[in-house]
Amino acid sequence: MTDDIVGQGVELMVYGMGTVVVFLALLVVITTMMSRLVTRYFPELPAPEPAPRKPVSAAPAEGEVVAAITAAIHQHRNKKSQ
Amino acid sequence: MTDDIVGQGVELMVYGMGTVVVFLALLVVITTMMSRLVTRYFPELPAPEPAPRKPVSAAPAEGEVVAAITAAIHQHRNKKSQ
Amino acid sequence: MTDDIVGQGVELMVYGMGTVVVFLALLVVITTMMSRLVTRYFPELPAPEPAPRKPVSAAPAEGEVVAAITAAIHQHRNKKSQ
Amino acid sequence: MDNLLVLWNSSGLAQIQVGQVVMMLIGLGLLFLAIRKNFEPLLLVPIGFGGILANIPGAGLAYSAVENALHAADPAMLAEFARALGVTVYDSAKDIQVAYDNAGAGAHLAAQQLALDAGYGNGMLYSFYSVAIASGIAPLVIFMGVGAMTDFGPLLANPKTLFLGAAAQFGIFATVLGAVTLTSLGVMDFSVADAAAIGIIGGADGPTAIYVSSVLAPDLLGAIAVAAYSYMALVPLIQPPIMRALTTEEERKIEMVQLRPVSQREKIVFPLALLILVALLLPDAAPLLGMFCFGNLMKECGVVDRLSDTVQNALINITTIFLGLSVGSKLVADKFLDMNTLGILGLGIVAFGIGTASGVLIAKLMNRLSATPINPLIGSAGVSAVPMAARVSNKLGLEANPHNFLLMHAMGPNVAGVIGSAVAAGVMISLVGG
Amino acid sequence: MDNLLVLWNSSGLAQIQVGQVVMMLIGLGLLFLAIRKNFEPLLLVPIGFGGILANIPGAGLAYSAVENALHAADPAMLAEFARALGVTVYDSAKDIQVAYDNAGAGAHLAAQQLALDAGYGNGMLYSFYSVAIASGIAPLVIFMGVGAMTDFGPLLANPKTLFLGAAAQFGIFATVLGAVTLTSLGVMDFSVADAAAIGIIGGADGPTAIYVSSVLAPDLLGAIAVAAYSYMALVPLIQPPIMRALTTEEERKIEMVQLRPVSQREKIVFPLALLILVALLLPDAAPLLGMFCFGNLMKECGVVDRLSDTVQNALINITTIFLGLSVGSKLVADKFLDMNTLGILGLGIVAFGIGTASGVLIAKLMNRLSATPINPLIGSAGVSAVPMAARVSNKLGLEANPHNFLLMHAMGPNVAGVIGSAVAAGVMISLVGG
Amino acid sequence: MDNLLVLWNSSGLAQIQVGQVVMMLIGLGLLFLAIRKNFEPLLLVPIGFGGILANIPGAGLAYSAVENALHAADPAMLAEFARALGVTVYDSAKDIQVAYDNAGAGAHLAAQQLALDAGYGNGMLYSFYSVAIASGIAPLVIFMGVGAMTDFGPLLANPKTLFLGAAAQFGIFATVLGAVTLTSLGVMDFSVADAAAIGIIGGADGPTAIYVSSVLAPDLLGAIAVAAYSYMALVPLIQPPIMRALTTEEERKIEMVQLRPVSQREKIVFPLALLILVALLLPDAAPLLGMFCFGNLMKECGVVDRLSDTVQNALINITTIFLGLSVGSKLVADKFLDMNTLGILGLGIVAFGIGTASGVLIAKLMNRLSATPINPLIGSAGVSAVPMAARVSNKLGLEANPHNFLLMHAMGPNVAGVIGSAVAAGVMISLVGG
Ligand code: NA
Ligand code: NA
Ligand code: NA
Repeated sequence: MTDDIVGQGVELMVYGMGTVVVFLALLVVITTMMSRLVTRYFPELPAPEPAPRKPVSAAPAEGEVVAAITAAIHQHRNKKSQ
Repeated sequence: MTDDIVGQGVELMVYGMGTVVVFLALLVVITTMMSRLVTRYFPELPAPEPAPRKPVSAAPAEGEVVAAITAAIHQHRNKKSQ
Repeated sequence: MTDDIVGQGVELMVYGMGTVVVFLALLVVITTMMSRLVTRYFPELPAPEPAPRKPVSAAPAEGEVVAAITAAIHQHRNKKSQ
Repeated sequence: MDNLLVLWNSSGLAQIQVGQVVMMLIGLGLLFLAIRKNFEPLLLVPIGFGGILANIPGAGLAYSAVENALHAADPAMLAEFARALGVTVYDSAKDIQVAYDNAGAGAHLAAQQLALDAGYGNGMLYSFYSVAIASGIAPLVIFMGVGAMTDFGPLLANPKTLFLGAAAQFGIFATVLGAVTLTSLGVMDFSVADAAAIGIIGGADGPTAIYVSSVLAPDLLGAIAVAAYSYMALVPLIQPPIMRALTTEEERKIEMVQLRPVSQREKIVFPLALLILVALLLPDAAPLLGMFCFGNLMKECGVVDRLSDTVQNALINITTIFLGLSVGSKLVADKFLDMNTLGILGLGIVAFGIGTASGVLIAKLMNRLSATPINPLIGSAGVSAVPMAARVSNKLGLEANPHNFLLMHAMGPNVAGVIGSAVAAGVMISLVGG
Repeated sequence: MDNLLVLWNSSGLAQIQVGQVVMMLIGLGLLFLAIRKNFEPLLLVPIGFGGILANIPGAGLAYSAVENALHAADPAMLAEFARALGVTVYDSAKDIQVAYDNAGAGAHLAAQQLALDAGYGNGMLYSFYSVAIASGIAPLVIFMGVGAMTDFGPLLANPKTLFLGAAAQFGIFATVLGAVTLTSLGVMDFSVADAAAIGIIGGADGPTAIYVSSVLAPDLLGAIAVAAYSYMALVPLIQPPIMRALTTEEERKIEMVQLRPVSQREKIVFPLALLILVALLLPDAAPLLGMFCFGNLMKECGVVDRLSDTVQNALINITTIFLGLSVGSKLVADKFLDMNTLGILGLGIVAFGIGTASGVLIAKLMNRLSATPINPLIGSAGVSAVPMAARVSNKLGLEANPHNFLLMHAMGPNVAGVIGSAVAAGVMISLVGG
Repeated sequence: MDNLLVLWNSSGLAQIQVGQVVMMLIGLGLLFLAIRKNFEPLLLVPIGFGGILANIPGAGLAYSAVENALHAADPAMLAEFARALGVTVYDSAKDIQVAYDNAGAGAHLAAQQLALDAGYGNGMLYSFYSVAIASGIAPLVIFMGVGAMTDFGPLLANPKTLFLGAAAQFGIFATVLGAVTLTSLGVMDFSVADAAAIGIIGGADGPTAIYVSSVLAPDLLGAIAVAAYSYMALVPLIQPPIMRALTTEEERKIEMVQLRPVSQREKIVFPLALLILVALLLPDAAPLLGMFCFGNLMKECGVVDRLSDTVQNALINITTIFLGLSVGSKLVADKFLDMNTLGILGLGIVAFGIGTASGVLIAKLMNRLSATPINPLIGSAGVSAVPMAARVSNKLGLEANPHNFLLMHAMGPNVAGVIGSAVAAGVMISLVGG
């Protein structure tokens, strides 16, 4: 930062506004891509039910969570120990 | 306060009860005056709607708040600097 | 507690499980007795009203609370001073 | 076998004291009164349950980490505390406790660090008490909720009834005098601050009583709160004989003129006018009456209904639960089972009686002086105990004259009594607590 | 007679200062605007009332225990404070206050212990401020609630409108530049951190403004919050002239194509995508945007409706009450009645104006470049001020063309503006607060 | 350009570590399971989201001010910390972190003051954790809410089912034994306190597991809570094979006699009887079971419905949100990505399995010994996991015999399991935590 306060203000404006624009531009890109992906590969059923809830007994595949975490940790460990 | 505890109790009673009575008496006066002022100068429309709410778009006069605060601060500053 | 960790685990299991069983067994006894006492001596009226509330004006016997606490404290004091 | 010993030593049976049994029975008694007899159940259920929890032997739920460490009374530990507090000679943990109570904030911090390092923690109820009451927050939030539930309409229609709310506070100050007199006679042992806190029972207003005693006499808070709520529940029994004794049949039959309608604007301006008066005259009452007026303004202004609804429901309910449990933490045997508690119970009912009588007598006087008739029965409502006391006035009025509906007339002095006792609280704190 | 003196000396009338009267009038003015003119009443009722409470003479509700002890200005007490803070020469309590403000955490603790030992306590509003704002919690909880009330559907249907949310934040940074320029000209006296906090008023988002100023410029928080909420209420007056000046009649008539339906799954993934982007690019915005995304995810995911309901009702209402009172605590006369406050009010409205203009101008540009037509009126909604600014766009659109319903189209830039100003907040804190 | 460097260095991309990416993916995975698979969403949505927030690189949301200062690893700063903690030789910030963890309350305070003076602050999630979990408050409040939602009717109609709630807790203690055995074999590295906290996963009760691990093994809290809630969601998959393997078709067909009606008075007395038993036998279980009984009494007594409603809605919802985010704060990579986490996940499922088996086997035994028939399928409900486990019993009963409705019969052992694991928690804390 420069010493004089106006210079600091200008810098703050340039970097601040720049970050805001870059961030929201990236968000435009990501949002557009996300919408396309979701619409193409994970379309919802046509029925306009808001957030259809599965009955509790619709059983989750056992071990899914455990398997995922286990795999993750193993991979992480292996990387670390190398 | 006197040293003996009964004396202190008597004092507490006298000044305490006195304050309560004076305070509530003043409140009687103020309430009565306030009611008269409001009833005479700011009467409500006869319709018995409880707290009629203005629609949001019923626009407030711009700057009212700013003007009021500005005036207040100026007046205060002037007084102080004298 | 023994020094080796497995021994400590065994102890924790023995005393822990023992306490759980004893506690819940006692609770069985107490609950059964309580239910019998309530059902015999304090039966509810047949009407299936959930928690019939007394009207506020159904006046409580005056001094009940004070009398009870007073008696309790006196008894306690007497015991202590002996 | 060691483990069996640990379990046995840590069990309640091995540590129980007579006082704790007595207090648990008192807790059960309060629950009985609350549930079966409908004694102010919203407060007495949490208070009674908290009282039982506080007296569970060995759990130390109502004690701070330091107190729990002192109760363990490990000699090495005690020596460390003594060093931290600058005590050189002591016989028992009790001496160190006394030194701790009198020490400054620096020594408190040092002792707390010692206790934490040794693995002791604050009990659950102690934590609740610190957050809810010692900070002053819970009574103030309740008062805000009470404000949001209060309708000042009847008071605004007949402001003179404020005098009745003032008159009934005489019970408070007469009781202060009674407490100090008992002390000077050697019957009890109260300081002036204690006496002031006890007197406030006569205000017949729970949060005010808790607020004042948390400032002036924290040790007596349990007994004072129990007395205040119990006697408020007993208002239908305490007040009628006094009211009948002080009024004639003729007076009780007096019908009052119907109250004028009050505009919304008056109701909006009133809490602000009251606030300004408090600001100018009695800043020490500002926390209590400020929050009260804030709650009332939110209710009446009509533009923040969602805030007002939350204040009257979720917020006041949550606060009531923790306030009640916190008050219960003051029902530990070693603080409650004391002759002073009997004194407080006795003085409290005297306060209610004198307040009732003063209200009725001033109402009689006002009836003589005033152009419009005033039924003296509404004077008793000035003690507050909203809305129970107003209902009592109404009931006695109907007994004397089946066409005599005093309820709305009695609501004026009733809410005036809330203001009156908050003002009295401010004076007490100003004169005694400063 | 001594007691009468104590009472008089402790009364407000004996201690009142002109500044306090002025501030109480300003508090009443804010209440008037909130209640009669419907200026953001949910915040301005608590803020205005808190401002009155904060200025009650002698009550010290907005001050810490140390400040209250310093205000009492007992010479022996001052000497003790001076010793604790290592001050050897001082003229008045003010010098010690300055030393305290600049001291480290250790000296703060020592001074607090001194004040507590001398019987001084934290004021009620000061306690609220510490818990609600100084901790950063209340604005974050409000932001979670706002997230749970926000529908990103219109934004997802037309992501390009995010650019409008970016453009309107130019008001923030232009105002920062204005503030430092005024300082370098000697008109005002703001640090860069102050300037950043003032600029955020242009974000037209209350909790963001409060969060940023609590971090960067706590002393200015009162003025900044009052300005932010007042101008948000004034959006229907501030924006239309600017919008009309910068657009032609033809442009205002432009009808936009209907938004495509957005699936629930997109709405669930969006807050997570936004969160990841924040995590990778701007961790300093993580508290604000994290809580915002969390609230939105709870709303959209459909499996935790009971949590989402509570967040949108009880929790946000409770938090709003204490946030408002806490902001009010910053309206004490000696902090608020300052030329800087005037500067903040002036700069704040400039920020709103520039933000509005930038949004409209970029929308005009996008309309030229884009295949589908964009009505420039929706650009002004990018400042946020949800949903007021979108309604203004809609209203002006209808004026020009009775079939032109812009509301849903304007909701996209409107919520984009919330994200934009939270990002701006993160940059400010990162660059200035680090 | 300096500013660009500041922004880049403070960005997540510049600071990200592999572990953080992994943990964010795990967080997203938990959200997926919660939202799509309905795995205990009320807890796993906040936990998963909190886990992502905790691992945002450079934000330090899950760390205390001291940890954040140590992570910055400024050499001069480290030297100051070393001096404050009395460390003379150290290689890295990690050594100082270890010294800090082992230091007493006094050194902690000194280090905190250093960090605050240097401008570091507690992360948002760390603050939530301190208030909600480290204080013990949040699990206790949730337990109060669970109590207010629990109907002890089925248990009171058939108190013998309490034995099933006892039997199923064998899973807890068998797991403790497993954990210490793995440690003695050198496979894992758990202390006895760790083992006790891990075992409590078998209690199939979230708040109990969080409460116990916050006392006995705070570092493992994240993994324990995730395991407990995940396996509770998996109960419909974990239990049926075990139940089928241990029962014959004939046993599963057993119809049970209808439960007798239970009076309101019994329901009111039961929580008090339970409380007294806890007070006499196991004070260390008093906080958990005390709050549970309090909630239940509020529900049943019928005179404080407004408190009971708030406890079951606003209060438990608010607490759940902050509890979940706080648990998420323990999912930081450097604490979670550890072989111990795998051990906890493995041991947790073993605990569920053994608990289920014990319940079923004891139910078989009781069926043989008892005059009235007992369907062994209700034994598995003794693990708690209310009401999922009872539904599983019901489902398997209906499969064997379409007229066999076991739901109400299974609710008895189900709620008994809650009491059983709270008792087990008390024993653990008493024996290990003392
Ligand atoms: Na009163
Ligand atoms: Na904005
Ligand atoms: Na269990």
